[in-house]
Amino acid sequence: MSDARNRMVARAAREIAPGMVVNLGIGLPTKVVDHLSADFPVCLHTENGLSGIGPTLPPEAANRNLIDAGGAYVSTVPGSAFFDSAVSFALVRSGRLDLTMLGAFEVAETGDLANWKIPGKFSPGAGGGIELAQKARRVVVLTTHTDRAGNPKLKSACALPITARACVNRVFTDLAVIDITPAGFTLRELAVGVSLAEVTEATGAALLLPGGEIPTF
Amino acid sequence: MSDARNRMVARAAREIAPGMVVNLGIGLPTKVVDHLSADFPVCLHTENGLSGIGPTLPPEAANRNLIDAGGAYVSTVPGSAFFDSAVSFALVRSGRLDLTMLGAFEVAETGDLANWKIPGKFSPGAGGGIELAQKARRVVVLTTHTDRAGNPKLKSACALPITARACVNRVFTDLAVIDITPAGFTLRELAVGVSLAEVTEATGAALLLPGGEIPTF
Amino acid sequence: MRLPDKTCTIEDAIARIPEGATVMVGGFGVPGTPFTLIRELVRQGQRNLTLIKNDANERGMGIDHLIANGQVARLITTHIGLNPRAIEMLNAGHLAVEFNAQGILAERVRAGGAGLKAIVTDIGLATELADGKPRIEIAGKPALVETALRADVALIHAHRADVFGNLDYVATARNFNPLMAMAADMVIAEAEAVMPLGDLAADEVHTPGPFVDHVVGLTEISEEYAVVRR
Amino acid sequence: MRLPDKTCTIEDAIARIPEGATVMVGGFGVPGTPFTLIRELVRQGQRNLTLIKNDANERGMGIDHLIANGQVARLITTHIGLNPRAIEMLNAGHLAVEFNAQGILAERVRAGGAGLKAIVTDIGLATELADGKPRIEIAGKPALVETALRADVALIHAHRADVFGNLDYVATARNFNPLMAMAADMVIAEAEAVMPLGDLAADEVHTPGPFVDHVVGLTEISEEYAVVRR
Repeated sequence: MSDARNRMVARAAREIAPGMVVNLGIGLPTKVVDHLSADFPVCLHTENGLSGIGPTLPPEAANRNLIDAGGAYVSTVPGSAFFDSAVSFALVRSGRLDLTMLGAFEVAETGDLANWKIPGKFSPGAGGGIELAQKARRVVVLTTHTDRAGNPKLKSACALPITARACVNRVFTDLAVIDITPAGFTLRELAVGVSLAEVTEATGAALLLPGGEIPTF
Repeated sequence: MSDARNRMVARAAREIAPGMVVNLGIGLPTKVVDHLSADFPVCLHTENGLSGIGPTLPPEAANRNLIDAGGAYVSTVPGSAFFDSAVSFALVRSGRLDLTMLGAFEVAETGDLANWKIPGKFSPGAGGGIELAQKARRVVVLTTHTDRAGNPKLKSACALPITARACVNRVFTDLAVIDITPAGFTLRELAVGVSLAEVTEATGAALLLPGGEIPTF
Repeated sequence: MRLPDKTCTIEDAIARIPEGATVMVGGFGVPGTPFTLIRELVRQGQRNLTLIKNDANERGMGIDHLIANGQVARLITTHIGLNPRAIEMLNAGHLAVEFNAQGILAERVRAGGAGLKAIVTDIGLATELADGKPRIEIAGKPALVETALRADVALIHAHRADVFGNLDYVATARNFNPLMAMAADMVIAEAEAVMPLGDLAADEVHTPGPFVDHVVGLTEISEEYAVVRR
Repeated sequence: MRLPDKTCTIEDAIARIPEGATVMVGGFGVPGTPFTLIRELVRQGQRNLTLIKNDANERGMGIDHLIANGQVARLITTHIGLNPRAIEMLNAGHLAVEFNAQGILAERVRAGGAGLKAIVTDIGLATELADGKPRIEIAGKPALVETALRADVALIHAHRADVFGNLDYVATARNFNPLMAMAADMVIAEAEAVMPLGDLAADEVHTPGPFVDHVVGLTEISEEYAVVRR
């Protein structure tokens, strides 16, 4: 992982408050677990039926019956519980999930999220993404600021099919930390060595600047 | 229990075919269990969360956490399972209950059942009765043929609030075994020593007689 | 990562219940009724409560204490036949009672716990319990829309709890407890034994800890749990 | 009273599945997928099946064998991203696929198992998954009516079974299995171990025996269960 991505993930990890129940989506969000200390009080949830995820295991130590929703071989911690898929999403939909960290194709300044379908190219189904985006108490996105072609992923409106409307609270990118506020994208932090002009340029919608100095991460 | 009632209960017990899942309602139906042998293959269900009810226990042998829906202290058998109230009625509503035996205030010739409410006199709530009556694959009623005042409980229509419509398949009384058929009440068997005239007199609707001799029980 | 500790004194847990709260109470008859939590709620005296419970216990037991103490404005239930006081108060207009078919009460609570808005069922269509409920057609047949139930607080009786709030239940004391333990904004569980993390096997947990807010260990078992000799 | 024995050969169990059947298949990825029952269904070759499964497994594993063998007309699922063959066949119009939000698929199956007609939810309201689904208002807000799913047959993978069909599951191999084990007219469970009555503790059963029709003991664990080294 590049330094910039690693910094983004490390910064996102600080988003987790003690005592939270947290679901880490497939991809970059999964890496957040490496930045949590062994005695940090948190409960990690995976939608295939486990509360209390422990460290990821190499194949030689893996349990063939114990994976996370991304298919990685994981472990338990003291106090873990297994449950069925209905109970797992009951937890998500009924407000017991304090935070989810998701990937994104596009985030709109309204908080709309598109992360499940690129018509004609990528249509594997939404899996559990819609419910995580729509029902976690706080939804944060981890994503590169632009796609591989350099196009902004933060836009005034999503062009791709929506996962959920007005769901994203905050976006962590390799360039910045940006909140979705009633007024739109609001810059909160800049990555070390990234200029305000760079972020503004890479963002496909207006970027509001709060008063005062902008912290770095 | 009177001889006549005991005969009725013994006859009703023969309604249980090997391999059935059966729910025995509160009151007379509960007594059916005394007529099942230890090696008869059957699964008794109680709606408060147990499949595989064993014999009723006296207080000195009772487990404070193990009752049936009527509050009797019961036991388990090898292979019993406990479950919550949602799973228990899932079993009832999804067609896994082969047979239920219920009490009745009134049974109509259409198979309508009234057994939960006497307006102004008895309104404790329906408990699990509606779902048992509406969803068991086969519903049989155990009841005295007439009420304490001598009025028929088998009628052309129920006057009391309905538990479920067109649900009863067969009625066992102290006088007779009567099926509900598309044509109405149809006499199948007579209690020993009971005359046809007696049953006809005690029944509040037309009683059809099939051809041939009527067996006794 | 370690799982947080949710143990709490009974006084502190019950003090979080406000006047006018909607409170789910586990139990079917005696088994699974959180007698000790109920006694503390009687002692603290919060009034104007809406209770959701399968039954009204018996006179002198469980939620009957709350009813007798005038703390209950409304009861959502399935059957109150074993509590003559509740029936008298219902008949006298001093207690509002909403009756449900038992399995439908279970599903409405579960739907609340599962974050659903309602369930659709044909149960009770022919009965007076259907009066006033919205009807829709499913596959051309009429059905009732039964809305989900949630509560401000759920009072749960568990066999064992670990300090994170993973719970198990024993025998027919399970009944409505696991459903209600998912369906309230604040879930308080009393447990006959409180274990360290790891002492409940992950495959044998009945209520996963993330649903539970406060764990109260019982130092003695209420005498209301004694086997009744009728 | 004793509980009846439901053990059965795999050939006899699978032979009860007719052409054109709707078949629920447990599992989320590898864990909980009934690989051995699926292999027998491939061998017997019933065609025109509608499958209901969380995912399409991976190429060369699980229900991919049924898809490759041309036995599957339709798939009701949540995510097929790990099976390129399924995606190709979907794009080529050779496999009809109905996508659901994952928890809504779980609830639709559970509703079928619970004898409900439908559930009502706000999940997916803003998405194309809502297209064509009936809407109703609950408390003044729009919601979708998601109909219950039932199947002719459910294929279940259990950790242990007793001869009456009480089942338990291990770790994340539980997933959709207990839900599907309630939602089919005929439930066939393969189990890694089949125990005598009484060897599964009544409090620790995950699927009660009355829901299960046939129990097939596995004599060996499918190599498809081996840990994948990516």
